[in-house]
Amino acid sequence: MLKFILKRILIIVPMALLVVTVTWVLIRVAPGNFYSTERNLPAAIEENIKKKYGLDQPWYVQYGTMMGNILRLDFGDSLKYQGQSVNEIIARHFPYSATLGLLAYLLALAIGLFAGIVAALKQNSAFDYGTMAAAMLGLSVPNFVLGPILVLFFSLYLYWLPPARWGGPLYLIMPVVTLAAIYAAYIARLTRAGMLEVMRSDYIRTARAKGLNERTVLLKHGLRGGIVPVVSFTGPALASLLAGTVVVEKVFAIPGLGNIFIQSVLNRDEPLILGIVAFLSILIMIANLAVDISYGFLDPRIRYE
Amino acid sequence: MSEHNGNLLSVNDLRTYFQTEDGIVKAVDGISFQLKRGETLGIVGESGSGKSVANLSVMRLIPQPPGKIVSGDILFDGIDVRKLPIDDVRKIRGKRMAMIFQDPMTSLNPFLKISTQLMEVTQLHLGHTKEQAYEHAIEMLRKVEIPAPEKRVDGYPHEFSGGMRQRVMIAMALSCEPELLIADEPTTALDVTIQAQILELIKGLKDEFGTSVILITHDLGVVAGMTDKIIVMYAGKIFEAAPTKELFAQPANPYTKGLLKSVPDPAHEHGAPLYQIPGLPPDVAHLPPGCPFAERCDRAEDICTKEFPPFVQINENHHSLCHFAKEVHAASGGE
Amino acid sequence: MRDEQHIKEEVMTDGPVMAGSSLWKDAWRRLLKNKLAVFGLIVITLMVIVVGLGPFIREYLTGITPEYIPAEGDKIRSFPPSWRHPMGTDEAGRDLFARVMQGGRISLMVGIISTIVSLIVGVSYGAIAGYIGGRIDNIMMRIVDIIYAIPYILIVIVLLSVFGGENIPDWINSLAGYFGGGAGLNQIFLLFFALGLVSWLTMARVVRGQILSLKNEEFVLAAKATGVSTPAIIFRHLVPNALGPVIVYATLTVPSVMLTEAFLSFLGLGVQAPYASWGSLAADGIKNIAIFPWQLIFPGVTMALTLFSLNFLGDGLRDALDPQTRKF
Amino acid sequence: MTETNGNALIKLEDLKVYYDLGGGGLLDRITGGSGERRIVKAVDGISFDILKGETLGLVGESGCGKSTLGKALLRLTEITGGRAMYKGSDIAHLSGRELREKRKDLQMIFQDPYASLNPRMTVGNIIGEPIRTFKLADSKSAVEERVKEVMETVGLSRRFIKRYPHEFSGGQRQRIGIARALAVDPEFVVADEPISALDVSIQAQIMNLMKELQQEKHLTYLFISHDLRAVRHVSDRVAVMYLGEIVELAEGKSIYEEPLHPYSKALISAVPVPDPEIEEKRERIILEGDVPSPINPPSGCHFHTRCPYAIEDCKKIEPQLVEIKPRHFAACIRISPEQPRIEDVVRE
Repeated sequence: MLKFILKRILIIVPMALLVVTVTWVLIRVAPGNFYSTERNLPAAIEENIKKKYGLDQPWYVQYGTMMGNILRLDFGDSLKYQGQSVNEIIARHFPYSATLGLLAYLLALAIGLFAGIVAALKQNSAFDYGTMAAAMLGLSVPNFVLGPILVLFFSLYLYWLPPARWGGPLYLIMPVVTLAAIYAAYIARLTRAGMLEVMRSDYIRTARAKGLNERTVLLKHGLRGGIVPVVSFTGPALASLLAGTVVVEKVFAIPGLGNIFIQSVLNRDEPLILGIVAFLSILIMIANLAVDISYGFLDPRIRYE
Repeated sequence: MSEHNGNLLSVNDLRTYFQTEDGIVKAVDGISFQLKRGETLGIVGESGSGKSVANLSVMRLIPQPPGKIVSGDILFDGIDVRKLPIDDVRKIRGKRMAMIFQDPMTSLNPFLKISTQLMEVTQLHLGHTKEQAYEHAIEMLRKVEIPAPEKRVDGYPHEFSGGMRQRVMIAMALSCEPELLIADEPTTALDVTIQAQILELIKGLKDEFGTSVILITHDLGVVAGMTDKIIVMYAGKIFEAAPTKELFAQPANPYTKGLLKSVPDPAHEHGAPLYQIPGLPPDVAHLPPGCPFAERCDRAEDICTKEFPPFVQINENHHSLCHFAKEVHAASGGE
Repeated sequence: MRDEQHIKEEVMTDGPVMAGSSLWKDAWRRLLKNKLAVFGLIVITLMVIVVGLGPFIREYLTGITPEYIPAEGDKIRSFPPSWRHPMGTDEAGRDLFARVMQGGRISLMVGIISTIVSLIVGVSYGAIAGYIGGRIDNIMMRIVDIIYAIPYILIVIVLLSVFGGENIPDWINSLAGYFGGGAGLNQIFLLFFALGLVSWLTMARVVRGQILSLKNEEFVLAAKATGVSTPAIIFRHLVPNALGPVIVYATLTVPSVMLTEAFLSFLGLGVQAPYASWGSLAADGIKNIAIFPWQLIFPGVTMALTLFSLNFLGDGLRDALDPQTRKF
Repeated sequence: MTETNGNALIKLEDLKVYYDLGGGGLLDRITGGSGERRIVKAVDGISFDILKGETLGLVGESGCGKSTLGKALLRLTEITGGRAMYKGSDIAHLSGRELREKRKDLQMIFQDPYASLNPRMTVGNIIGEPIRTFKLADSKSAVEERVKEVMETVGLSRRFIKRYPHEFSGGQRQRIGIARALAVDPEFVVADEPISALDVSIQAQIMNLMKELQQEKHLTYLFISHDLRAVRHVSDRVAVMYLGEIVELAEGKSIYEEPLHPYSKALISAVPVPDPEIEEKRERIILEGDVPSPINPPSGCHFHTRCPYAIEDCKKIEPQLVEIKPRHFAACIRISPEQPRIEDVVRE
């Protein structure tokens, strides 16, 4: 087990470097750069700036410098936000996204698992149909439509909740719900399908033949197998939630990492892009590793070698 | 209650139907049989003959929908299991009647330890404490001859081979010393040498616990050495029922005869073609009005395709579903 | 005992009762039994008809075009729904119903064209990786992993900026030409391909998984044993059998691509005026949500209804093609 | 080693098929792995001949390597070592093109009549494919005519040509599988558990059909099965396999009546006979334990862990296949032509 984790962690580093490399190539391939999108600078000044950032060097020197910096976990300063290091920017904005994402994750998991299990238990009941219709709706309403509609209703008509920005717990409710909706819907559907699949299996029949009641059969014998597909979904989901969902941050004016990332891409703010991409890719890979490890706890048949 | 004529289990006119896209499948259609205490009954049939469904019905384990026990009495020690509320059925299941299944690879829960799976039965039915149940689990594993049971009890199913898993299944089924054990093709998924081990084990434990056994199989060889009496099923019906020796010595049904003859016999001379039952097993969703076997029967006459055959009594314990049961019986006596 | 000849005849005449010809017909029959899937199918069909023919009919009946602007002079031109404007009008006073129908064309085209692109790329990539297997498969799938880890927005933006403006490939321009052409439309077609090029990853994984499990099936071994060549094994035996999940996944890709386009439009990266998509219309509507909620609600709901139907259809197809449910 | 006969159609010489399960890589060692490669010796040095026109039965329990051996004969799995000669050419070393040509003569019938037919192809296409591949008919209608002929040969109505596999029952599907194998008029057919997935009443049909076709078309079969009764019935000679090795090889009759190897004895005695009289009387040899894993087979004689007659030497010496009686070979160090019955050996 430890060996397996070690192995996977060892792989994360070269993978992340590869991701950064590809990203770097993508940025360089695209015509134009930070300066051409920013403003028309006098040629002399642009030369100076280029010198300062080493942009006058041949590409392989630049690439080498960049990789060297990254290996020292130093992404340099943002081009757009003068005087701020990329690390500072990430450290400042990530907590918003993380709080939002984590809460949404827990909410989605709670709602999704509960709804999915009950729906499977009462297959073909009104509850089942209702939940699955709601889940389908959750999958079909884009969150930039859902968010504003919530705002419209709860803030502008009812005056119950603040419409935007970051403040007390009340400020979190609508963004978290908006963010969680699609994941909750997905988890509910996966859970239901997984449970129904498992409940058809032979060992469930064995459990019933032992005289166990249906609750025990479901919760003790069915659940673990039933939620395996959910677990494999939650890894990438957690990573993308934590990375901050751009739309929700934009709709609710939350200064999260997602917004910063979009801005950095639009600004061609190379150090910032590379920093965030490296950070996110490592986050995604760690989340996937966490999923694989939790498989081991869930399913004793999986052995890590 | 009294001893109900010595019958532990008495099934009368059981009908279990399934609703499918193809229409109603009469998986079990009016079967009756009795089982005395300590007796072993073999149920033989090919796939789709209804042998498993019949026994799942006895355990009330038919998935509903699409299945439904349409009619019949299932008297277990005088209790009508069919009419019993499901909560009361659960009190009998696993305690007084237990079941083991064909595929030991999928019948044990891969996510739970062997100990957990064994312990929950006795905790539920015998009110064992955790410690008692754990001890009992080890004891049961020892009874089914699993080496080093103290260690293996904490293992997971995937750490056991197929034969060992079937032993665990048997240990689990016999944990509460049930009066009835239903073994549904317990050795089909196993190799011959392992099959011999498991059959021997069931035989031994049956004597030790005094359990009545229903052994379901498609292999006539398996039931020959294991059972007191045999039911042969075809297309949801009982085609023949007789004491084991009599059934093999003097079958009264062309289907049974065909089955017996089509098994390659070691004494059989090499080179000669084997007897074969022609045609295909019937589609149970669309049975003809007459005898379901008529199309494949070498004894069939006009009446067979038109009229459903009677269940003829040959002697006290021997019945056969055939228009010509008596003739077939007489004919096979001379062979 | 009957003689051999007779026995043979028995088998030969004893035809199976099961009717029907191909598995596809079987699946179609199952699909039609699924009420929700049929609902989805009907809504999608209606949507395509309305979006395709609606603008012409509406212009003919009422003279209202997407560009139509009501009387000058009023400061506020965004009217709530009325008989004349069943979905109200937008900021500039343009008829929202006409705009939604027009936007629907772009949105549906985004969904379909991008999905076709992702199908072509994903199926060939996945099939090659899965069939060749071994080290090459490993490298190809690591590449997919890496692309997964790069935020797709970055890729779309790069694709749009590298190939945008003057650099749009000729074949995209000529393809757009069939639909009217013009610089704006060319850019939209570029968006289709950019979206397709970021959404093939899962398709590749699905196809690879299918091929991996299929290539060990006995019928493939049987084909090999009868001397069938490798390309024939891939195209006659493997691909047709992987088609079920591919179709299901493609049906589910359509709504997800439409959502992505809407999201990009919301960020100002997708469809731009004078063109509109449901996403860009909804994005415009959000700005005025407090005063003119219908500007968000109508495009939003229309889009949600479409996605809803597509998801139901995809679900129904999955059930219809899933061999698991095939066994009774 | 075993009899060398001029009539041999297939000649195996020390055939080996190993599977590499990996392990022992660089990353494995860095992270503290054992550094050992795990290798399954599925077929571990097998030599025998298959004579023209005969049926050689191959029995053994699951995991003993019998299916792998069958596939290796047709190079459907890569051969690790040794030779598999077919009419003088070594199948193990044929190039891709030569191999494909040979496939016309070497065919296979599969175990699972459900998995071995492509569900998306019609019966006509399934049977017609090899005919087209080897260009045995020049026009579309000629192919179809040939397909129909083959279908009738195996007892399927020609009306079914446009149907799909799922419309047939197990026995009919197996007939389709047989038709596909016979469509190219092969010389040698490997039948890999052709009846084990079928109902009892259908098994006899398929066995009879295979025999009939053998006589008609002068086929040579390798009949693989775990069912001793069936193997005995259809085979001229029978080979018993245990953990990648042949432990006994003899004529069907003699192997059944007087098995020499302790494993064959146990195997035969384990098969239940459909006769209560016999069942009551007979002494069963019940083997202890399971078949050991082929990844790390026991040393010496692979069977010594379960053998009731094992002695210390059995753990050390790898027994060779020896002609104990005329045309009856066994691999056991405790028996010899002088002392063929192991029971007698023990008694001494």
